[in-house]
Amino acid sequence: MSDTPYMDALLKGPWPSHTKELKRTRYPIMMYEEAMKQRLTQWGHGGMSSVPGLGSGAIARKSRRPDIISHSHLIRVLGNPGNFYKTSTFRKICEIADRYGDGSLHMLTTNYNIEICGIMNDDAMKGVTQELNAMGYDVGSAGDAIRNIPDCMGPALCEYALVDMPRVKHFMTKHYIDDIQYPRFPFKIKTKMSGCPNECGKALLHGDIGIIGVFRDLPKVDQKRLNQWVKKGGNIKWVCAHCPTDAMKWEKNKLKIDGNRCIRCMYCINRVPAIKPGDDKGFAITAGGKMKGKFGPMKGKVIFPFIKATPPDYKELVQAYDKICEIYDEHGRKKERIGDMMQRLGFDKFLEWCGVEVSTMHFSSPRRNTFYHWEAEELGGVK
Amino acid sequence: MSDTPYMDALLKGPWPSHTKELKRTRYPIMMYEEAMKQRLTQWGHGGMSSVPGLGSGAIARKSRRPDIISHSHLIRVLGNPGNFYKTSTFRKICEIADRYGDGSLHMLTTNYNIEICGIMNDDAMKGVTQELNAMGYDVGSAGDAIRNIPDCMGPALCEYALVDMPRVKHFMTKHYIDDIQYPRFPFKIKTKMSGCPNECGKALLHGDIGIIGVFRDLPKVDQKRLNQWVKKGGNIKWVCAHCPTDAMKWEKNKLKIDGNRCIRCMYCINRVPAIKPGDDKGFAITAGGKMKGKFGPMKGKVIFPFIKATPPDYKELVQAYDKICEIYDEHGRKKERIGDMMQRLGFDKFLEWCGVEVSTMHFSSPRRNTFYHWEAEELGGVK
Amino acid sequence: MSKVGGVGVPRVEENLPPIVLKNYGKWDTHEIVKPGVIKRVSKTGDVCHTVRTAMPPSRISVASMLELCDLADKYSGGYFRITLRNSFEFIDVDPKKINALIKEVEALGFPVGGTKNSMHNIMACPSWIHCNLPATDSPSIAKVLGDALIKEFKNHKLPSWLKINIGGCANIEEALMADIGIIGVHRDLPIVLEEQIKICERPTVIAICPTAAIKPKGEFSVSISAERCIHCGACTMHCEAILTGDPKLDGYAISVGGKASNTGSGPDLGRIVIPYLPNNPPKWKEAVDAVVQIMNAWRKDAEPDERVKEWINRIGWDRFFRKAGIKVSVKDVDGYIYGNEFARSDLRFGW
Amino acid sequence: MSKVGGVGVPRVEENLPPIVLKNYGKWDTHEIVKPGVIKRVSKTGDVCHTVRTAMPPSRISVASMLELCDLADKYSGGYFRITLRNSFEFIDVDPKKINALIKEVEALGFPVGGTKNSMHNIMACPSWIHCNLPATDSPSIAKVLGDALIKEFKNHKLPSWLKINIGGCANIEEALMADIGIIGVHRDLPIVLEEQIKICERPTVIAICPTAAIKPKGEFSVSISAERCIHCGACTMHCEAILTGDPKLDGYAISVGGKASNTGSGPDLGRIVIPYLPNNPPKWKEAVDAVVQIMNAWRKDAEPDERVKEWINRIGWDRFFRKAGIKVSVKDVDGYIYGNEFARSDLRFGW
Ligand code: SRM
Ligand code: SRM
Ligand code: SRM
Ligand code: SRM
Ligand code: SF4
Ligand code: SF4
Ligand code: SF4
Ligand code: SF4
Ligand code: SF4
Ligand code: SF4
Ligand code: SF4
Ligand code: SF4
Repeated sequence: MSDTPYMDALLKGPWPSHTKELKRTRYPIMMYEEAMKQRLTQWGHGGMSSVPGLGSGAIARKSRRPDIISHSHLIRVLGNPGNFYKTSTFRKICEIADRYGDGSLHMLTTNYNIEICGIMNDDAMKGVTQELNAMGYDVGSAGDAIRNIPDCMGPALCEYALVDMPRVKHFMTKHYIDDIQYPRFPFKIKTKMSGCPNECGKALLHGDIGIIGVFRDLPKVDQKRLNQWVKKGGNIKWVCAHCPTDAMKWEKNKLKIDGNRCIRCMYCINRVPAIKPGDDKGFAITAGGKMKGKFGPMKGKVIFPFIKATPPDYKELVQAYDKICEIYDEHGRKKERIGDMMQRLGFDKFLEWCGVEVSTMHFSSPRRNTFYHWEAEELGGVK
Repeated sequence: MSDTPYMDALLKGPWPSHTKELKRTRYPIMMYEEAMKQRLTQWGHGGMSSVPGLGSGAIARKSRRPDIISHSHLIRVLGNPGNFYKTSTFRKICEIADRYGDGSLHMLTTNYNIEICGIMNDDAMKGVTQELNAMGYDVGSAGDAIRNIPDCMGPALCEYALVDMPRVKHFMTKHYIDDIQYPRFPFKIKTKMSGCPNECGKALLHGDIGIIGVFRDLPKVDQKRLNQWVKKGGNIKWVCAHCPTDAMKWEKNKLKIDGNRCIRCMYCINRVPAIKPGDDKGFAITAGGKMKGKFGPMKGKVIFPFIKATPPDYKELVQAYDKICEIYDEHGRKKERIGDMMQRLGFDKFLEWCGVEVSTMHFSSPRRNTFYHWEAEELGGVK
Repeated sequence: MSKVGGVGVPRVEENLPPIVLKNYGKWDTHEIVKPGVIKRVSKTGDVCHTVRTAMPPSRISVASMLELCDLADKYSGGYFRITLRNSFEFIDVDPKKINALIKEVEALGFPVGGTKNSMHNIMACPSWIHCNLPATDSPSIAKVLGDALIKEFKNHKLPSWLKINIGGCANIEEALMADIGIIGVHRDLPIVLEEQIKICERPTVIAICPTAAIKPKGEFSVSISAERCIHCGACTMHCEAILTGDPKLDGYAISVGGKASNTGSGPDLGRIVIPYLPNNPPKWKEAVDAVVQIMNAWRKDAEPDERVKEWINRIGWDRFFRKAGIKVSVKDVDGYIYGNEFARSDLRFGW
Repeated sequence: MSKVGGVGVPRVEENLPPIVLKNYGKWDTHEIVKPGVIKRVSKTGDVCHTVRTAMPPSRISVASMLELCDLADKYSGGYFRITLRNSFEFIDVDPKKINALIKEVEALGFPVGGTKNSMHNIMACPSWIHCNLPATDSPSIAKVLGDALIKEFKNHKLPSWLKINIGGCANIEEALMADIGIIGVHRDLPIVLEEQIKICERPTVIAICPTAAIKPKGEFSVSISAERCIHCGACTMHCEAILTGDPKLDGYAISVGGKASNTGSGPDLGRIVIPYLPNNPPKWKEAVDAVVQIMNAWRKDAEPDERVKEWINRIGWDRFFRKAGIKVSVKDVDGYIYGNEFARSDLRFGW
């Protein structure tokens, strides 16, 4: 009889099997088998391991089963812009992973890093990093630092892209590489980016900071192309009926989009090739998405609804990003995420500190209480 | 020149003038004139005044302007069921008000009492009360007590009434008269009642306890009558288009209401005489509506979505009402309203204590965190 | 010893006009004959006409009530109602005498109207007439608004009804339940009267402050933190030695979109769209302008039968502020408790 | 001394297939040719075919990655992508060779599909493979779900797409952003290892607990209140001397209705509809049953193009629970922070 009946049970079936994968590596499979048998993880406490000379990049993991293995660390390789890879370089990463680690990879993490797993030797960390550096790759994304700044494929492959996220990712990673590699914040900062409000990057929902491409003018309609599409069977009436704000009117073979109703939701654009986003494109910046902490799961909140920013320095983007980080640096409590800090300080105060001019874009509804805090100035000098 | 220019400015114009009214009484008009002039109330601290022998019923009011008047108390007369009055008894109330007070009335308060205003003599309180008692009227509705329990006109005059609120009001007032007249709770308890979900009594929104008539089966359609109505110009298509859940289909001169969609909102019933509420009628009980306190303005929350209760003892209604009051009595902090207490204790806990079987009727959405509190039993004996 | 209390309220039957008693629970349809006049038809075939008038805000004299009683005796068999918005209703008026009644009651100063798609009676608390807590004066604001909007009260020309409620301070939530509401707003830091504070229940006062702005000071007194205070007035309410109210700073806020009914998008409290306007008696020009401005935007843009809340729901807050011509400021953002609920968590911008 | 770090990431151009580089920013339309195969057309007239496969949950061997690289060399010019759901994509495959590629890659154990109205690749965290915090095991649940739903992965027969994410504990919010999510749930009271607690940062641990369940005990240790603990695991995360995890009590919850996109009713986190199911490896029958049950209810009842969230929005929670055949319990009621936001404040019941 096999000594891994649980893992074996998961070898079969059409879905890719992780137990098959683990068995192709030097991963200590009895750690996983025992976990399934006992219904309890066999791994012990984790934490940051250090890459000598660097603040962040590795995760340490102790074992609760020294009889199987004592520990098993991993290193996080920052994912590529747009998550494009070429086999020639990637094979080298595989080679490094096999040489320094147990031959298993996490491909990719939910923050879109490559994890090189099963590193037993602390010194190996530096070797891995230097070899990666030589290839133009880098490590990071652990500890109380800015984590990897993942993006969607954007204009590289997507017709909807409003901003050039893969290049923004490259820029941001270079620009903030110190804050990525040397933890200095109250807790982690996760940035997520999407090229448009379709939000393949889920940036608003779970970015401590979210960066999303948006447009401000109306969707553009190519009426001729639209008529051709309709002739070929395109169901424009269905699309009109499903516009969330009833902004679309299809009359006399012409589509009108009501600027007083449209909320730039992307729905029609996603469905009709003849409808394209407008030309007034920019970035929206959100903050405070996260799952845990005092106030539990929170969506991000809109901080900068629309900024223009262009290469090479993406000045306005960096300013906005810096602002949020600075406030967090100054006011965040230890192990308090940005969202919880915002809730504790008050969203109004947070917006003021960000220096934004408040608009309706900042709220889903105005407040329902008159419990304003009036500043001393506003009180006419009363202390 | 008049010594009340502000009040005089408000004498003119087509809207009924309160300054005209005040001038027809012995109310100390300079108190009001001065307030407008100085833009600050001239009245001082208030509180409960006592009707000798009773716990509640009067509001004391000091003045900040002893040069004008020293104080001015008022007494709250519990409003009539359905707020119907007959002149013969009401004239007596006027006579009492004129004799004991300054001849001004608050008609009605937002909690639907009659206030007899401008009582200067503490002993008068008892006299007023006894004279009212003799007419079948009573006082109360002040202090940390159950306040007046106002209702809508209900079946007395309204075609939509699902339950008989004027009679419920009479019953509840009698049943709880001790708790109305002898304050014993952490803070006030305001009950509001509406005969149907049209909510003329705004019971859910601002009742510490709300009691509302509801029905559970579907609206009833009299197809013949409906067709007549349509023939006379009734716009059934408009109504169908505005049903909030798109539950209505008008086809082949027949109206179908989809039981899988209808949410018993009353909209169609309000607009079409041929559509009437269903037959399965009962009471919904809500709790926690209020404006001030720690958590600010709060809507009430559904506690008992549907109970049947019938005269003479309205057993299930009294049980539900008692339950909420008991929990408040036991767990409320001093000057903490029911809504704030619910929020502090946890809505889940509150529902459990109320002994209700939780259903979807209790939430607008299930929770979005897994931060459950598991009881010791549920933990399998772990302490 | 003569007992007091313990009586309760009269049975409903004691105060019902005969036709109401007879048709109790049998009403079938109603119709607004004209503004202020409601005709109800029973399944028995009986018909009952009601005539509704506005009432003076907050206080009325016994003299006027007696005059109204006289008219009730003359026109409605000695019965009347006060509605849940404090309108006065003559019940079961002979249809032939309705016009005569209207003439007489309006001559007394009580306009008839406030039904259906009109402005209804305005609710207002006592404020400066009798209360120690007000930041503004509801009755006089109600009066000037009533004067300004009397046409709407006597017409059915609004998209739906318009209910305006006014509260002199943040205690009362009537305003938040109205289509348009006005709420008194304090801005001053409460003053502690050192000499009187001894008599107060310090622990209660400290506990009642929602932001923990009140801290013990010395053996008896308390201090109030300007940085934490949100001017809610709770301390003043519960302690005679703490005073709130400042002639130069007191004012009021405007809310929109309250609704109690379960139709449409269902019940909700209103939202505050103008955080502060200054007190300016006796004309209260700012209040009148604000209400008229919002009402006109709604009237112009709403679909038939669309209440203020449903209108805003349809167009969104982005457009509400633009159409109503109201400036947005950081004061619209709830930083207190509901920051999460009310912050914007989507990119569905209505530029 | 040789420097480490400070490098950043490669420029995007370095890893783009030539056709992608050439048409960067010029893509005009796309079309799903068949499940797993996306055809993109550029304004230049260029056409690019992508073939997408599922990936094993959480870990993959270097050996398998190299095999995939071999296929990428053979079929897509040596380029590939990993999507934001960790699908593997061959970019710019010659349309004539697509079938051959599919045959080869599926032979390696990587099924092709997961586009459009199919189930997409399943996201799962490492859990029992490598983490110390899990309450359940995401990878093996992902595997059995994938096996059970492989037909849906390879078809476009669902009303809209179905995205399933799994997190081994409450740390990760992927689950709440999925159409159907699975979240590990701890129920045990954390155990304090008295001997090790000395080394910990007591103030941090005490401060991190969201319900103030952790109190100082003695000079170094802490005690945890069973009455207050909500089993969030934060203490375990931040203190080596506090352990969470119990083989008999650990399990998982099921959420529905997460959505990131701004279309329809816009983005929102999912809601938890089944508070707890027990861990039952290696078949995880309860998880498969629950997901299939919800999926089938949605499939049967949804309108075309309607995601789970929009479906629930349309029918309401009353009917969701009924149609999905899920029992309601008090555990569905948020008593923690959002009590106000999530409690029912209307009478619009869908009996
Ligand atoms: C007399 C009164 C009840 C009472 O016991 O005093 C009453 C009486 C009627 N209400 Fe009401 N409502 C009364 C206050 C209210 C209130 C409370 C308020 O205004 O402060 C509400 C809740 C308002 C809200 O939603 O914010 C209220 C929400 C309704 C509704 C639901 C409207 C909606 O938006 O869906 C209806 C149904 C309708 O009008 O279609 C309704 C319908 C009616 C009907 C048609 C019922 C009937 O068949 O008699 C009555 C005549 C309405 C009219 O004025 O044209 N009544 N009604 C109150 C008159 C107040 C006044 O003086 O103007
Ligand atoms: C007369 C009335 C206003 C009106 O326009 O009708 C009124 C008048 C006063 N209210 Fe009120 N309240 C009145 C309805 C309300 C309502 C509305 C309601 O009942 O539907 C509310 C908001 C609903 C709520 O309860 O949340 C309300 C919330 C308050 C509060 C705040 C309570 C709190 O939760 O903190 C106070 C302060 C207090 O009780 O400590 C208060 C206190 C007062 C006092 C007694 C001021 C004081 O403490 O000295 C006012 C007396 C004014 C005077 O001398 O003439 N009043 N008060 C209403 C009498 C109701 C009755 O007959 O029982
Ligand atoms: C490849 C990928 C981006 C990447 O950089 O990796 C991608 C690619 C595309 N997305 Fe996406 N989306 C990708 C993850 C997402 C996600 C995130 C997720 O699934 O975890 C979302 C947010 C999901 C959500 O709302 O919960 C997402 C929301 C969308 C939407 C909005 C859908 C909606 O409900 O309104 C569209 C537009 C559409 O499909 O109509 C879209 C459309 C597209 C298009 C059609 C864009 C294009 O023209 O190429 C791509 C093909 C879709 C397909 O799979 O059929 N993509 N897309 C991701 C593929 C994941 C996968 O392996 O399945
Ligand atoms: C690998 C990864 C899961 C995956 O399936 O991909 C992961 C794995 C771990 N996470 Fe995570 N998290 C990962 C994405 C996330 C996400 C999702 C995301 O980034 O979009 C979240 C939720 C989003 C958020 O941040 O709110 C997440 C919230 C956490 C938390 C809770 C943080 C908090 O706010 O309290 C912890 C605990 C901590 O950091 O103290 C945590 C901690 C951990 C640790 C390091 C456990 C520990 O503290 O010992 C896990 C290591 C497992 C291992 O040894 O293999 N992980 N973690 C992801 C790596 C991301 C990366 O490459 O940077
Ligand atoms: S987020 Fe927008 S730009 Fe980015 S891949 Fe998705 S649809 Fe394309
Ligand atoms: S972008 Fe959205 S809101 Fe605007 S017209 Fe298109 S579908 Fe309607
Ligand atoms: S709440 Fe209902 S029953 Fe009562 S008066 Fe209003 S419509 Fe009639
Ligand atoms: S009661 Fe409301 S939800 Fe039901 S059919 Fe009528 S309008 Fe529609
Ligand atoms: S609302 Fe405020 S100002 Fe008006 S009566 Fe009540 S406590 Fe006084
Ligand atoms: S006004 Fe309110 S917030 Fe300010 S000190 Fe008094 S109780 Fe506290
Ligand atoms: S979600 Fe929880 S169990 Fe899964 S890797 Fe992250 S910390 Fe570990
Ligand atoms: S599990 Fe969470 S709630 Fe329980 S003691 Fe630890 S930190 Fe506190």
